[in-house]
Amino acid sequence: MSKTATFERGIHPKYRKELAAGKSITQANLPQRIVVPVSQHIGAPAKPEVNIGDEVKRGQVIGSTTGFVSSPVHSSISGKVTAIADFPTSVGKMVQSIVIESDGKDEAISFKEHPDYMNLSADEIKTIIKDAGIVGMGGAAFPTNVKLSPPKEKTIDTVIINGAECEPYLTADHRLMVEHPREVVEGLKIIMKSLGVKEGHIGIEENKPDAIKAMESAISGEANIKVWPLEIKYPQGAEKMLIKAVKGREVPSKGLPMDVGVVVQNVGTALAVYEAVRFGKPLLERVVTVTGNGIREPKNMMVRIGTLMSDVIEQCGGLVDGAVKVISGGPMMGFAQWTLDVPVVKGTSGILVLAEDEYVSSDQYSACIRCGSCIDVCPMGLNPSILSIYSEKGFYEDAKANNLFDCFECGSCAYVCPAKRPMVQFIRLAKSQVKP
Amino acid sequence: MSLKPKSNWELIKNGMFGENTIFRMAISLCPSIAVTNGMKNGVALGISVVFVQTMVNMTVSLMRKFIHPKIRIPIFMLVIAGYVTIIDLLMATYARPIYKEIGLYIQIIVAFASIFARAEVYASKNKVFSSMCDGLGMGIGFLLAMVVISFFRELLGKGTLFGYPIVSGSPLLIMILPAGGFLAVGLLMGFFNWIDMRFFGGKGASGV
Amino acid sequence: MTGKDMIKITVNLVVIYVIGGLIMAYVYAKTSPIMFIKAKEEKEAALKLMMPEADKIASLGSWEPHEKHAEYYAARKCGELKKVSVTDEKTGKVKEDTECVDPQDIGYIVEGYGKGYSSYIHVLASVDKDFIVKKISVLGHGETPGLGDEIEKDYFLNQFEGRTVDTLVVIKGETPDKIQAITGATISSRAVTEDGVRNGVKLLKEKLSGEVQG
Amino acid sequence: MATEAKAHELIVSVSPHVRGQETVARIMWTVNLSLLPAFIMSVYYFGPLAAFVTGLCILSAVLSEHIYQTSLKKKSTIGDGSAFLTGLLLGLNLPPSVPFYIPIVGSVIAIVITKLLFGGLGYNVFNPALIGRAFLLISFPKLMTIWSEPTAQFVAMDAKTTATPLGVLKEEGLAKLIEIFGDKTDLYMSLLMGSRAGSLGETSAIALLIGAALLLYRGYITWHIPFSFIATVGVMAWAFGGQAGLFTGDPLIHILSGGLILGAFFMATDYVTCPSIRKGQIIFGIGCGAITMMIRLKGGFPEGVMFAILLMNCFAPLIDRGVKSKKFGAVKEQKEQKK
Repeated sequence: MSKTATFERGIHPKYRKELAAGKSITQANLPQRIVVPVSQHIGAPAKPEVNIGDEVKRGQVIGSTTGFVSSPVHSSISGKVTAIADFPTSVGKMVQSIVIESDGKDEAISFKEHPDYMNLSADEIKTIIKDAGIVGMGGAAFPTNVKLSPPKEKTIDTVIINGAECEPYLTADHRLMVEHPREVVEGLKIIMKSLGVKEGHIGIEENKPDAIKAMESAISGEANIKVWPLEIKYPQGAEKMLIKAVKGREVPSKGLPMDVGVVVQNVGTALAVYEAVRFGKPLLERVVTVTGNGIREPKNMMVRIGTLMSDVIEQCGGLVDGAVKVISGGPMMGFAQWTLDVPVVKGTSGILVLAEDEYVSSDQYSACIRCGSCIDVCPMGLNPSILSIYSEKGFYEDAKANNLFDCFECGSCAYVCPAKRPMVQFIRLAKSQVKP
Repeated sequence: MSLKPKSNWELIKNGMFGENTIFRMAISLCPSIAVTNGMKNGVALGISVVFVQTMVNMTVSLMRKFIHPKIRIPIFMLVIAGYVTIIDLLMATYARPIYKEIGLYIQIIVAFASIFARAEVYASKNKVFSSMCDGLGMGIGFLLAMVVISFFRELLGKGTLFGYPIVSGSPLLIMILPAGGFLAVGLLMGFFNWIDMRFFGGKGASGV
Repeated sequence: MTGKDMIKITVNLVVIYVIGGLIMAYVYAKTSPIMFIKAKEEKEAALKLMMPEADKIASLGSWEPHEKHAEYYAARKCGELKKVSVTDEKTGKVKEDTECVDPQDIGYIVEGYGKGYSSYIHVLASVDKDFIVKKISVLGHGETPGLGDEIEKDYFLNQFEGRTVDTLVVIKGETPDKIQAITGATISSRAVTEDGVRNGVKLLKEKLSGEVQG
Repeated sequence: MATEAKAHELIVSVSPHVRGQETVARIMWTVNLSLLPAFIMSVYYFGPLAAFVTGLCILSAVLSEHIYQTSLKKKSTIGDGSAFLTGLLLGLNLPPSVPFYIPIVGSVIAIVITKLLFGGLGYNVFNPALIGRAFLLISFPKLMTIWSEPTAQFVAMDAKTTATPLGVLKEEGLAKLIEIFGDKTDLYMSLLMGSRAGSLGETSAIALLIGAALLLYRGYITWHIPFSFIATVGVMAWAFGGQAGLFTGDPLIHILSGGLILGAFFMATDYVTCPSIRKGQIIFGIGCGAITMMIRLKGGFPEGVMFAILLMNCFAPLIDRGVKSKKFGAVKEQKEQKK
């Protein structure tokens, strides 16, 4: 085992992973009804391929791609399309969604298996991945096949699997690595093959020793794959931070990981890639951590895409009385929900329910006292204090001149701010007011 | 400044309150801090400024058709310097005790932004009599400001007014030092702005 | 710029500058003699105050403390003051004046500068023939109001009478035979005492002790 | 469904949804607590009068903030402890025997003019307590330079007056200073323990260091400002402070006497008025140290910590503007531009 790798700065929030870390992944019940938004990813929305009243089967394409940066959607149950209309999603927007009522039979279309998947060509792999509707499952939901097709002038030499899972509370990736280490490694190998890359890395934060152990035994015999224990620090799992920790390379400002020859994929994505290429299975379900003190039984569940959050929460015993906040994703970058009737989508890594004791109100905030805490923790080396002040006073151009657009809104500054200033909100406001 | 022509009385009022050199326009602040540690000095300099400002405005207005616009700046300069030199010489001859205290600042009147600004902004575009009223108003406004500032500074800093003891006890020495000048000007400026906003709707011209 | 403009500008400048120059010259011509006389009278009055019993005060020479021009003077008492009538050469008027017969040096006055807290302090000091200080006065300074400017107060100045070069020393706290510093203004006190007056008296001693003894 | 019934009560806000435990009030009250040892030592050496002066400062600081804010119909912020801290620091910066109106005037100037008129905590340009003290020192120079002799009994009501070590050093030199305290070791011990004339809270270096250790441990202050400040004073005292020429000075005397320890740990580090970037803080500390020593060695006052910090306060925003923290990805960017 090598020395703990990490990046500069960052914060140490309370991780609270113990709530769900020990819970094995359980299969969620077959939902009565699913709501599948046509846009679950970054890029152009998919086009609905079905009409109201159509019978669909599990795995059937119900929305097709409309551009290069786009991804198809599939039905995760068998049943009848009952509506195609705008529905709320977990990011707060209304998105065109296809509603399917289950017929209870859960019939699947036939999937095309590839037992000799390592012999497939790079292009074949990419096509399979694209058709399977696989997107980045860490939260950003960028179509995976696009990430695997870098422009010709960029030479990619490294693939990193992101098992850091630095968001507090979440344990979905953790459980995946413990329970399916072999599949994750195979997924990594497929990704490496599709990119023609020899070097693979898996970064895991040190607070998951069982995952590190499982992954290390899974890579035994793979000479060019390495597992990196990472320091327990937020935001260790951000792409740029992970690359810095593992490879020591800094992604330039306004650049992408591919600019330094690296592709980063989430653990869940690697697994989905393996299942798609080996068994021909499209992305129909994902692991969702349902956790927090506001939930009766925290669980890690395999949930079908499109299942309503209320349905999932019901299966975890429902909310406790003091539950105040439901978040899709992690506590640092996730979205607070105003309704629970939103579907689990490809990028939903967790459903976090905070109870009163975990909730810190930020309604009341005071002036910046320039303590510099935020500067000490900003992983991008920015000055969040001055950015928030500029934004508060309306000097958006000044904020831009202070590298506003390098901020990826990890929330570290807002976490440490003693004046409880809504730093991220200020920064988002400024970003919306000026062009990059 | 409004574009409507103002009556002569309005011009004077404007200079005294609405566009008061120190409290509203915040120009010529150096003398207001340097000279206002006693009322005697403040008033003497204020009166000199009233004289110079009025005369300069009149002279510039008289010559406004004659001066070529390209060289108006050096001409204004000369007019101002001329009057200041005259007043400087007169004071040095006939008012020596005061001249000893503020002689230095009398010569600095040459560089007063307020005088130059009025010559450029107003006198070079208007008739002689209204220019005179404007100059008079501006000068009196400056004088009033000097009186107010030096009143507080001398009273708080020395416990005297015009040198006569008013209050006993240990005074706030800082008020007659330059730092106290900044303090007094700042606080008074804030106070007058507050009055303006509170009673006159925050418009430039208060017009008491 | 057209040729017409050039001419206009030239005429403008010449006319205005000439008129301005003339006015200023006129005022200067009128005021400068009065100013000169007044300045001289002021200086004489100040010197006279230093040694009221003297009849004539004559400049003996100059020195340069802190690179400033300063003079020193002899204060003389006349054996006899003879009244004479002097005819002014220019105007032809006859004026009453006095003539000093058999003048005797009764003391000296020296002008000096001391480097104070925030300015050079301009002082005058008068000494008798044995170089014992009789009186000092502060002509000008820019010391801190309320602290350093107490050097002008009598309680400080009165301490100087009877001091010699050796006792012109500033002490913090009570002292019987030296100069007590002003509370909170030691630097200004030192500047007056040691830099201004003592150096002046030293200078007088250097320059004049030979003459007096001889 | 039970979950639906709950849904309308959910709080919606932006990420992050969890926050650290630090609050402004918590920081301020901890700093107040860290000054407790110095306060106790001041009462020990200068008697109940010390407690009276400090208490009056705190009371008038808190009251003036409360009255100002309530009379302008604003929310009173006295609970955040910053007014209390300003009063406490001002009190610890005053000589032991001052008339009762001095603490009141100083506190009002510090709170109302220096802090509230500029917009309250976070907007003030200068350290309020130091402006309060500077105002008093310039306004009442005589009253503010009467130093009592420490008695070490908790009781002294009217002590003898004496000069501060720095005053002696400036006026009469090192030899005299050592003579007053016995020998050099006694001198150091007195300076360390606080048995010397000076402002109430500045005398006992050891008590201040205990408080500073608490702040450093909690991470409320970092080493950057105090270290660079004190080190600069030490180096300059060693280089220029000796009578026998360069590099013969005694740095320890300059470090332990005057208000250096109090200023370096508790006042130069004031968040609002110092640079927030660490590199800038080092520049700030060096600047403070250099100005302090210039005033001590060449200036009119025997002590320069207060003016040094105030002067550097002016430069803090400028330093923050000029110094940038190391930006992620910036190095590569520059290289690419060169290509």
